[in-house]
Amino acid sequence: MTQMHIAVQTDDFDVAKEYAHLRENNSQDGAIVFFSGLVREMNQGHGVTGLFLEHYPSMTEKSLQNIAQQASERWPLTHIRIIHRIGQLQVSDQIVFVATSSAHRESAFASCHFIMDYLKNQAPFWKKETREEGDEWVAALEKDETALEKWQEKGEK
Amino acid sequence: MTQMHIAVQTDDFDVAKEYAHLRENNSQDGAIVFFSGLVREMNQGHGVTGLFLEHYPSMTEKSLQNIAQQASERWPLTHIRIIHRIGQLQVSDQIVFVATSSAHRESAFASCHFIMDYLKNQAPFWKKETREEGDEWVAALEKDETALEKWQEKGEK
Amino acid sequence: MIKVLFFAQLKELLQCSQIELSINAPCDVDSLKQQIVNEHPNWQAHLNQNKVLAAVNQTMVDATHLINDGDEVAFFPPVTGG
Amino acid sequence: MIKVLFFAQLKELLQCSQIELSINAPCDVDSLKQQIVNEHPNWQAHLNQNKVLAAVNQTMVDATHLINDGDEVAFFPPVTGG
Repeated sequence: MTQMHIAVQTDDFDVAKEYAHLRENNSQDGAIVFFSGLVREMNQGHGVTGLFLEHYPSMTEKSLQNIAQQASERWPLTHIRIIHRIGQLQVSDQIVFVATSSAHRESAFASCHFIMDYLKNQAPFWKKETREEGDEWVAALEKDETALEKWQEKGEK
Repeated sequence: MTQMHIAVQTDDFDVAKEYAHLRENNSQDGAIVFFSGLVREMNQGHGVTGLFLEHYPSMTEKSLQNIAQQASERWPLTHIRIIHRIGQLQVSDQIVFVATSSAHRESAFASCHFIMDYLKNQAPFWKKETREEGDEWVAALEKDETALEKWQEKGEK
Repeated sequence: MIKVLFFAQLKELLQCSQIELSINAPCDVDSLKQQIVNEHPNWQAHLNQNKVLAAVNQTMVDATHLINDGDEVAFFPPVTGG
Repeated sequence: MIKVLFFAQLKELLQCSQIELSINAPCDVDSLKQQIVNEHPNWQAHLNQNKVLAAVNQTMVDATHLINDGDEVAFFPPVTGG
Protein backbone atom coordinates (compact mmCIF):
# COMPACT_ATOMS: atom_id res chain seq x y z
CA MET A 1 0.00 0.00 0.00
CA THR A 2 1.29 3.39 -0.99
CA GLN A 3 0.71 6.15 1.56
CA MET A 4 -0.61 9.17 -0.32
CA HIS A 5 -0.85 12.74 0.85
CA ILE A 6 -2.38 15.31 -1.49
CA ALA A 7 -3.00 18.96 -0.66
CA VAL A 8 -4.16 22.03 -2.59
CA GLN A 9 -3.55 25.13 -0.53
CA THR A 10 -2.87 28.88 -0.54
CA ASP A 11 -0.27 28.47 2.23
CA ASP A 12 3.38 27.89 1.51
CA PHE A 13 4.83 24.45 2.26
CA ASP A 14 7.95 23.40 4.16
CA VAL A 15 10.12 20.98 2.19
CA ALA A 16 11.96 19.90 5.37
CA LYS A 17 8.68 18.82 7.01
CA GLU A 18 7.62 16.98 3.87
CA TYR A 19 10.96 15.19 3.74
CA ALA A 20 10.63 14.25 7.43
CA HIS A 21 7.22 12.68 6.71
CA LEU A 22 8.78 10.54 3.99
CA ARG A 23 11.52 9.28 6.33
CA GLU A 24 9.34 8.70 9.39
CA ASN A 25 9.24 5.02 10.42
CA ASN A 26 10.64 4.19 7.02
CA SER A 27 13.44 1.63 7.06
CA GLN A 28 12.42 -0.13 3.83
CA ASP A 29 13.12 2.68 1.36
CA GLY A 30 16.51 3.37 -0.17
CA ALA A 31 15.44 6.24 -2.42
CA ILE A 32 13.53 9.49 -2.10
CA VAL A 33 13.11 11.80 -5.09
CA PHE A 34 11.42 15.14 -4.89
CA PHE A 35 10.56 17.87 -7.30
CA SER A 36 9.90 21.45 -6.34
CA GLY A 37 8.51 24.01 -8.81
CA LEU A 38 9.21 27.72 -8.35
CA VAL A 39 7.97 30.98 -9.93
CA ARG A 40 10.60 32.16 -12.44
CA GLU A 41 11.22 35.81 -13.22
CA MET A 42 11.32 35.01 -16.94
CA ASN A 43 8.77 32.77 -18.64
CA GLN A 44 8.28 32.19 -22.36
CA GLY A 45 10.28 35.36 -23.04
CA HIS A 46 8.33 37.65 -20.68
CA GLY A 47 9.49 39.33 -17.48
CA VAL A 48 7.25 38.16 -14.64
CA THR A 49 6.76 39.76 -11.23
CA GLY A 50 4.16 37.32 -9.89
CA LEU A 51 1.34 35.04 -10.85
CA PHE A 52 -2.16 34.09 -9.85
CA LEU A 53 -3.10 30.42 -9.77
CA GLU A 54 -6.73 29.66 -10.50
CA HIS A 55 -8.11 26.13 -10.16
CA TYR A 56 -11.32 24.11 -10.39
CA PRO A 57 -11.84 23.37 -6.70
CA SER A 58 -14.00 20.25 -6.81
CA MET A 59 -11.85 18.66 -9.53
CA THR A 60 -8.32 19.51 -8.40
CA GLU A 61 -7.75 16.98 -5.63
CA LYS A 62 -9.66 14.30 -7.51
CA SER A 63 -7.37 14.80 -10.48
CA LEU A 64 -4.20 14.65 -8.36
CA GLN A 65 -5.52 11.55 -6.55
CA ASN A 66 -6.06 9.88 -9.90
CA ILE A 67 -2.51 10.65 -11.05
CA ALA A 68 -1.05 9.40 -7.74
CA GLN A 69 -3.13 6.24 -8.03
CA GLN A 70 -1.76 5.54 -11.51
CA ALA A 71 1.80 6.03 -10.25
CA SER A 72 1.21 3.70 -7.29
CA GLU A 73 -0.06 0.96 -9.62
CA ARG A 74 2.92 1.33 -11.93
CA TRP A 75 5.81 1.45 -9.43
CA PRO A 76 6.36 -0.06 -5.95
CA LEU A 77 6.16 3.13 -3.88
CA THR A 78 5.91 3.58 -0.12
CA HIS A 79 4.99 7.28 -0.18
CA ILE A 80 3.57 9.81 -2.63
CA ARG A 81 3.21 13.42 -1.48
CA ILE A 82 1.79 16.13 -3.74
CA ILE A 83 1.19 19.75 -2.72
CA HIS A 84 0.02 22.42 -5.17
CA ARG A 85 -0.49 26.03 -4.20
CA ILE A 86 -3.25 28.32 -5.48
CA GLY A 87 -3.83 32.08 -5.32
CA GLN A 88 -1.33 34.92 -5.60
CA LEU A 89 2.40 34.06 -5.75
CA GLN A 90 5.57 36.11 -6.16
CA VAL A 91 8.84 35.44 -8.02
CA SER A 92 10.87 32.63 -6.36
CA ASP A 93 7.82 31.36 -4.45
CA GLN A 94 7.22 27.64 -4.27
CA ILE A 95 4.34 26.46 -6.49
CA VAL A 96 4.34 22.68 -6.39
CA PHE A 97 5.97 19.81 -4.52
CA VAL A 98 5.98 16.16 -5.57
CA ALA A 99 7.89 13.47 -3.68
CA THR A 100 8.01 9.71 -3.96
CA SER A 101 9.90 7.07 -1.99
CA SER A 102 10.74 3.54 -2.98
CA ALA A 103 13.18 0.74 -2.26
CA HIS A 104 15.16 1.62 -5.40
CA ARG A 105 16.07 4.81 -7.23
CA GLU A 106 14.65 3.90 -10.65
CA SER A 107 11.09 3.68 -9.29
CA ALA A 108 11.45 6.87 -7.27
CA PHE A 109 12.86 8.89 -10.20
CA ALA A 110 10.36 7.58 -12.75
CA SER A 111 7.28 7.99 -10.56
CA CYS A 112 8.12 11.54 -9.46
CA HIS A 113 8.75 12.55 -13.09
CA PHE A 114 5.55 10.77 -14.23
CA ILE A 115 3.44 12.59 -11.64
CA MET A 116 4.83 15.99 -12.66
CA ASP A 117 4.29 15.28 -16.38
CA TYR A 118 0.66 14.26 -15.82
CA LEU A 119 -0.01 17.07 -13.35
CA LYS A 120 1.18 19.56 -16.00
CA ASN A 121 -1.30 18.13 -18.52
CA GLN A 122 -4.31 17.00 -16.53
CA ALA A 123 -4.66 18.85 -13.24
CA PRO A 124 -7.03 21.85 -13.57
CA PHE A 125 -4.76 24.74 -12.66
CA TRP A 126 -4.25 27.90 -14.74
CA LYS A 127 -1.58 30.55 -14.29
CA LYS A 128 -2.17 34.21 -14.96
CA GLU A 129 1.12 36.07 -14.95
CA THR A 130 1.74 39.61 -13.79
CA ARG A 131 3.97 40.87 -16.59
CA GLU A 132 5.59 44.24 -17.13
CA GLU A 133 3.19 44.82 -20.04
CA GLY A 134 0.07 43.70 -18.12
CA ASP A 135 -1.53 40.51 -16.79
CA GLU A 136 -1.69 37.60 -19.20
CA TRP A 137 -2.80 33.95 -19.07
CA VAL A 138 0.07 31.53 -19.59
CA ALA A 139 -0.18 29.55 -22.83
CA ALA A 140 0.01 25.77 -22.60
CA LEU A 141 3.14 24.37 -24.23
CA GLU A 142 3.17 21.57 -26.73
CA LYS A 143 6.30 20.12 -25.10
CA ASP A 144 4.24 19.44 -21.95
CA GLU A 145 1.83 17.37 -24.03
CA THR A 146 4.58 15.43 -25.81
CA ALA A 147 6.22 14.79 -22.40
CA LEU A 148 3.51 12.18 -21.81
CA GLU A 149 4.60 10.09 -24.79
CA LYS A 150 7.56 8.59 -22.95
CA TRP A 151 5.20 7.06 -20.38
CA GLN A 152 2.87 5.65 -23.01
CA GLU A 153 5.69 4.01 -24.96
CA LYS A 154 6.98 2.35 -21.81
CA GLY A 155 3.48 1.15 -20.94
CA GLU A 156 3.16 -0.74 -24.23
CA LYS A 157 6.28 -2.83 -23.75
CA MET B 1 27.99 28.79 -15.25
CA THR B 2 26.75 26.01 -13.04
CA GLN B 3 27.48 26.47 -9.34
CA MET B 4 28.80 23.17 -8.03
CA HIS B 5 29.12 22.00 -4.47
CA ILE B 6 30.63 18.60 -3.80
CA ALA B 7 31.32 17.10 -0.38
CA VAL B 8 32.49 13.74 0.94
CA GLN B 9 31.99 13.60 4.70
CA THR B 10 31.35 11.41 7.74
CA ASP B 11 28.83 13.94 9.11
CA ASP B 12 25.16 13.74 8.32
CA PHE B 13 23.66 16.38 6.01
CA ASP B 14 20.59 18.58 6.38
CA VAL B 15 18.33 18.44 3.34
CA ALA B 16 16.56 21.66 4.37
CA LYS B 17 19.86 23.57 4.36
CA GLU B 18 20.81 22.09 1.00
CA TYR B 19 17.44 23.09 -0.43
CA ALA B 20 17.86 26.62 0.95
CA HIS B 21 21.22 26.90 -0.84
CA LEU B 22 19.56 25.98 -4.12
CA ARG B 23 16.85 28.65 -3.70
CA GLU B 24 19.11 31.44 -2.44
CA ASN B 25 19.19 34.44 -4.82
CA ASN B 26 17.69 32.18 -7.44
CA SER B 27 14.85 33.76 -9.41
CA GLN B 28 15.75 32.17 -12.74
CA ASP B 29 15.02 28.52 -11.89
CA GLY B 30 11.59 26.91 -12.11
CA ALA B 31 12.64 23.40 -11.14
CA ILE B 32 14.61 21.72 -8.37
CA VAL B 33 14.99 17.94 -8.27
CA PHE B 34 16.73 16.12 -5.49
CA PHE B 35 17.57 12.54 -4.71
CA SER B 36 18.31 11.22 -1.28
CA GLY B 37 19.67 7.71 -0.70
CA LEU B 38 19.04 5.92 2.61
CA VAL B 39 20.28 2.71 4.29
CA ARG B 40 17.59 0.04 3.84
CA GLU B 41 17.02 -2.71 6.37
CA MET B 42 16.78 -5.27 3.55
CA ASN B 43 19.27 -5.38 0.67
CA GLN B 44 19.63 -8.09 -1.97
CA GLY B 45 17.63 -10.43 0.28
CA HIS B 46 19.70 -9.88 3.44
CA GLY B 47 18.68 -8.27 6.70
CA VAL B 48 20.98 -5.30 7.33
CA THR B 49 21.60 -3.48 10.60
CA GLY B 50 24.19 -1.01 9.32
CA LEU B 51 26.95 -0.50 6.83
CA PHE B 52 30.47 0.83 6.54
CA LEU B 53 31.33 3.02 3.58
CA GLU B 54 34.94 2.83 2.43
CA HIS B 55 36.26 5.16 -0.28
CA TYR B 56 39.44 6.11 -2.16
CA PRO B 57 40.04 9.54 -0.62
CA SER B 58 42.15 11.24 -3.27
CA MET B 59 39.90 10.00 -6.08
CA THR B 60 36.42 10.45 -4.63
CA GLU B 61 35.89 14.17 -5.04
CA LYS B 62 37.70 14.19 -8.36
CA SER B 63 35.33 11.52 -9.63
CA LEU B 64 32.22 13.38 -8.41
CA GLN B 65 33.55 16.63 -9.90
CA ASN B 66 33.95 14.89 -13.22
CA ILE B 67 30.38 13.56 -13.16
CA ALA B 68 29.00 16.99 -12.19
CA GLN B 69 31.03 18.58 -14.98
CA GLN B 70 29.54 16.20 -17.54
CA ALA B 71 26.01 16.97 -16.31
CA SER B 72 26.67 20.72 -16.49
CA GLU B 73 27.82 20.41 -20.09
CA ARG B 74 24.79 18.37 -21.07
CA TRP B 75 21.97 20.37 -19.41
CA PRO B 76 21.51 24.08 -18.58
CA LEU B 77 21.83 23.90 -14.79
CA THR B 78 22.19 26.68 -12.24
CA HIS B 79 23.18 24.45 -9.33
CA ILE B 80 24.55 20.97 -8.73
CA ARG B 81 25.00 19.77 -5.16
CA ILE B 82 26.41 16.34 -4.30
CA ILE B 83 27.07 15.04 -0.81
CA HIS B 84 28.22 11.48 -0.11
CA ARG B 85 28.83 10.14 3.36
CA ILE B 86 31.59 7.73 4.38
CA GLY B 87 32.22 5.63 7.50
CA GLN B 88 29.75 3.80 9.73
CA LEU B 89 26.03 4.23 9.05
CA GLN B 90 22.87 2.74 10.56
CA VAL B 91 19.54 1.67 9.04
CA SER B 92 17.51 4.69 7.80
CA ASP B 93 20.60 6.93 7.79
CA GLN B 94 21.13 9.25 4.85
CA ILE B 95 23.94 8.11 2.52
CA VAL B 96 23.89 10.40 -0.49
CA PHE B 97 22.26 13.61 -1.67
CA VAL B 98 22.16 14.90 -5.23
CA ALA B 99 20.26 18.03 -6.24
CA THR B 100 20.08 20.01 -9.47
CA SER B 101 18.20 23.17 -10.38
CA SER B 102 17.28 24.46 -13.81
CA ALA B 103 14.80 26.72 -15.59
CA HIS B 104 12.76 23.68 -16.64
CA ARG B 105 11.84 20.35 -15.09
CA GLU B 106 13.13 18.09 -17.88
CA SER B 107 16.73 19.27 -17.36
CA ALA B 108 16.47 19.02 -13.59
CA PHE B 109 15.01 15.48 -13.62
CA ALA B 110 17.41 14.17 -16.25
CA SER B 111 20.56 15.65 -14.73
CA CYS B 112 19.83 14.46 -11.19
CA HIS B 113 19.11 10.95 -12.46
CA PHE B 114 22.23 11.03 -14.68
CA ILE B 115 24.45 12.03 -11.75
CA MET B 116 23.10 9.22 -9.56
CA ASP B 117 23.51 6.62 -12.32
CA TYR B 118 27.14 7.64 -12.93
CA LEU B 119 27.92 7.97 -9.22
CA LYS B 120 26.70 4.39 -8.73
CA ASN B 121 29.07 3.16 -11.44
CA GLN B 122 32.12 5.39 -11.29
CA ALA B 123 32.60 6.97 -7.88
CA PRO B 124 35.04 4.92 -5.72
CA PHE B 125 32.82 3.98 -2.76
CA TRP B 126 32.32 0.48 -1.39
CA LYS B 127 29.70 -0.69 1.09
CA LYS B 128 30.32 -3.38 3.68
CA GLU B 129 27.06 -4.42 5.27
CA THR B 130 26.54 -5.54 8.85
CA ARG B 131 24.26 -8.52 8.31
CA GLU B 132 22.69 -10.89 10.79
CA GLU B 133 25.00 -13.63 9.47
CA GLY B 134 28.16 -11.46 9.59
CA ASP B 135 29.75 -8.55 7.72
CA GLU B 136 29.80 -8.79 3.96
CA TRP B 137 30.85 -6.59 1.05
CA VAL B 138 27.92 -5.56 -1.15
CA ALA B 139 28.05 -7.02 -4.65
CA ALA B 140 27.80 -4.61 -7.59
CA LEU B 141 24.59 -5.07 -9.56
CA GLU B 142 24.44 -5.45 -13.30
CA LYS B 143 21.34 -3.24 -13.43
CA ASP B 144 23.47 -0.33 -12.21
CA GLU B 145 25.78 -0.83 -15.15
CA THR B 146 22.95 -1.11 -17.69
CA ALA B 147 21.39 2.05 -16.17
CA LEU B 148 24.08 4.02 -18.02
CA GLU B 149 22.88 2.85 -21.43
CA LYS B 150 19.94 5.25 -21.50
CA TRP B 151 22.34 8.21 -21.30
CA GLN B 152 24.59 6.86 -24.03
CA GLU B 153 21.67 6.32 -26.43
CA LYS B 154 20.49 9.86 -25.88
CA GLY B 155 23.99 11.16 -26.45
CA GLU B 156 24.15 9.61 -29.89
CA LYS B 157 21.07 11.39 -31.23
CA MET C 1 -30.96 20.72 -15.30
CA ILE C 2 -27.20 20.67 -15.54
CA LYS C 3 -24.60 23.12 -14.28
CA VAL C 4 -21.90 24.33 -16.69
CA LEU C 5 -18.75 25.99 -15.33
CA PHE C 6 -16.12 28.05 -17.16
CA PHE C 7 -12.59 28.68 -15.95
CA ALA C 8 -9.57 30.92 -16.48
CA GLN C 9 -9.24 32.73 -19.80
CA LEU C 10 -12.46 31.19 -21.13
CA LYS C 11 -14.38 32.52 -18.12
CA GLU C 12 -12.96 35.99 -18.78
CA LEU C 13 -13.73 35.91 -22.50
CA LEU C 14 -17.33 34.79 -21.88
CA GLN C 15 -17.59 37.11 -18.86
CA CYS C 16 -19.39 34.23 -17.17
CA SER C 17 -18.34 31.61 -14.64
CA GLN C 18 -21.45 29.43 -14.48
CA ILE C 19 -24.76 28.79 -16.24
CA GLU C 20 -27.57 26.32 -15.66
CA LEU C 21 -29.61 24.82 -18.44
CA SER C 22 -31.99 22.01 -19.35
CA ILE C 23 -30.81 19.39 -21.79
CA ASN C 24 -32.39 16.51 -23.64
CA ALA C 25 -30.37 13.89 -21.77
CA PRO C 26 -28.30 12.07 -22.72
CA CYS C 27 -26.56 14.47 -25.07
CA ASP C 28 -22.91 14.49 -25.95
CA VAL C 29 -20.39 17.26 -25.17
CA ASP C 30 -20.42 18.65 -28.69
CA SER C 31 -24.24 18.85 -28.75
CA LEU C 32 -24.20 20.64 -25.40
CA LYS C 33 -21.72 23.19 -26.78
CA GLN C 34 -24.01 23.73 -29.79
CA GLN C 35 -26.98 24.29 -27.49
CA ILE C 36 -25.02 26.81 -25.43
CA VAL C 37 -23.89 28.65 -28.56
CA ASN C 38 -27.49 28.80 -29.80
CA GLU C 39 -28.42 30.58 -26.59
CA HIS C 40 -25.26 32.75 -26.53
CA PRO C 41 -24.29 33.40 -30.17
CA ASN C 42 -21.41 35.72 -29.23
CA TRP C 43 -19.71 32.82 -27.34
CA GLN C 44 -19.30 30.75 -30.49
CA ALA C 45 -15.71 31.71 -31.36
CA HIS C 46 -14.48 31.17 -27.80
CA LEU C 47 -16.35 27.97 -26.97
CA ASN C 48 -15.63 26.26 -30.28
CA GLN C 49 -11.88 26.81 -30.10
CA ASN C 50 -10.11 23.53 -30.81
CA LYS C 51 -8.21 23.63 -27.58
CA VAL C 52 -11.12 24.07 -25.17
CA LEU C 53 -11.20 21.07 -22.82
CA ALA C 54 -14.25 19.53 -21.17
CA ALA C 55 -14.79 17.76 -17.84
CA VAL C 56 -17.95 15.98 -16.71
CA ASN C 57 -18.34 15.39 -12.99
CA GLN C 58 -14.74 16.54 -12.44
CA THR C 59 -13.19 14.12 -14.92
CA MET C 60 -11.77 15.13 -18.30
CA VAL C 61 -13.78 13.69 -21.21
CA ASP C 62 -13.75 13.87 -25.00
CA ALA C 63 -16.35 15.43 -27.31
CA THR C 64 -18.44 12.27 -27.64
CA HIS C 65 -18.92 11.72 -23.90
CA LEU C 66 -22.62 11.53 -22.94
CA ILE C 67 -23.99 13.98 -20.38
CA ASN C 68 -26.90 13.09 -18.10
CA ASP C 69 -29.30 15.25 -16.18
CA GLY C 70 -27.75 16.50 -12.93
CA ASP C 71 -24.16 16.31 -14.24
CA GLU C 72 -21.61 19.05 -13.59
CA VAL C 73 -19.93 20.04 -16.84
CA ALA C 74 -16.90 22.34 -17.12
CA PHE C 75 -15.16 23.97 -20.08
CA PHE C 76 -11.69 25.42 -19.77
CA PRO C 77 -8.44 26.16 -21.67
CA PRO C 78 -5.49 23.74 -21.62
CA VAL C 79 -4.18 23.57 -18.04
CA THR C 80 -0.95 25.36 -17.04
CA GLY C 81 -0.25 24.38 -13.43
CA GLY C 82 2.87 22.81 -12.01
CA MET D 1 58.88 3.91 -8.40
CA ILE D 2 55.12 3.77 -8.45
CA LYS D 3 52.59 3.40 -5.65
CA VAL D 4 49.85 0.76 -5.97
CA LEU D 5 46.76 0.94 -3.73
CA PHE D 6 44.13 -1.73 -3.04
CA PHE D 7 40.62 -1.07 -1.72
CA ALA D 8 37.61 -2.75 -0.13
CA GLN D 9 37.23 -6.52 -0.59
CA LEU D 10 40.39 -6.73 -2.72
CA LYS D 11 42.40 -5.09 0.07
CA GLU D 12 41.04 -7.64 2.54
CA LEU D 13 41.72 -10.62 0.26
CA LEU D 14 45.30 -9.51 -0.40
CA GLN D 15 45.69 -8.40 3.24
CA CYS D 16 47.50 -5.39 1.86
CA SER D 17 46.46 -1.80 1.23
CA GLN D 18 49.54 -0.43 -0.52
CA ILE D 19 52.78 -1.51 -2.18
CA GLU D 20 55.56 0.36 -3.94
CA LEU D 21 57.51 -1.04 -6.85
CA SER D 22 59.82 -0.17 -9.72
CA ILE D 23 58.53 -0.60 -13.26
CA ASN D 24 60.02 -0.42 -16.72
CA ALA D 25 57.99 2.64 -17.67
CA PRO D 26 55.87 2.95 -19.63
CA CYS D 27 54.11 -0.35 -19.01
CA ASP D 28 50.41 -1.01 -19.39
CA VAL D 29 47.99 -1.97 -16.62
CA ASP D 30 47.94 -5.64 -17.55
CA SER D 31 51.75 -5.85 -17.52
CA LEU D 32 51.83 -4.18 -14.12
CA LYS D 33 49.36 -6.75 -12.79
CA GLN D 34 51.58 -9.52 -14.17
CA GLN D 35 54.63 -8.01 -12.48
CA ILE D 36 52.76 -7.81 -9.15
CA VAL D 37 51.57 -11.41 -9.47
CA ASN D 38 55.15 -12.52 -10.18
CA GLU D 39 56.21 -10.98 -6.87
CA HIS D 40 53.09 -12.18 -4.98
CA PRO D 41 52.02 -15.50 -6.57
CA ASN D 42 49.20 -16.04 -4.04
CA TRP D 43 47.52 -12.81 -5.24
CA GLN D 44 46.96 -14.13 -8.75
CA ALA D 45 43.36 -15.34 -8.40
CA HIS D 46 42.24 -12.14 -6.70
CA LEU D 47 44.06 -9.62 -8.88
CA ASN D 48 43.22 -11.29 -12.17
CA GLN D 49 39.48 -11.43 -11.50
CA ASN D 50 37.64 -10.06 -14.52
CA LYS D 51 35.83 -7.48 -12.49
CA VAL D 52 38.82 -5.83 -10.81
CA LEU D 53 38.91 -2.17 -11.88
CA ALA D 54 41.99 0.02 -12.25
CA ALA D 55 42.58 3.74 -11.75
CA VAL D 56 45.74 5.66 -12.64
CA ASN D 57 46.24 9.03 -10.96
CA GLN D 58 42.68 8.82 -9.59
CA THR D 59 41.02 8.26 -12.96
CA MET D 60 39.54 4.94 -14.07
CA VAL D 61 41.43 3.40 -16.99
CA ASP D 62 41.31 0.24 -19.08
CA ALA D 63 43.85 -2.59 -19.25
CA THR D 64 45.89 -1.02 -22.06
CA HIS D 65 46.45 2.32 -20.33
CA LEU D 66 50.18 3.18 -20.05
CA ILE D 67 51.67 3.79 -16.60
CA ASN D 68 54.61 6.14 -16.08
CA ASP D 69 57.11 6.42 -13.27
CA GLY D 70 55.62 8.33 -10.32
CA ASP D 71 52.02 7.41 -11.13
CA GLU D 72 49.55 6.37 -8.44
CA VAL D 73 47.80 3.17 -9.48
CA ALA D 74 44.80 1.63 -7.69
CA PHE D 75 43.00 -1.70 -8.05
CA PHE D 76 39.54 -2.25 -6.59
CA PRO D 77 36.27 -4.19 -6.98
CA PRO D 78 33.28 -2.68 -8.83
CA VAL D 79 32.06 0.32 -6.85
CA THR D 80 28.92 0.13 -4.69
CA GLY D 81 28.30 3.65 -3.37
CA GLY D 82 25.19 5.77 -3.69
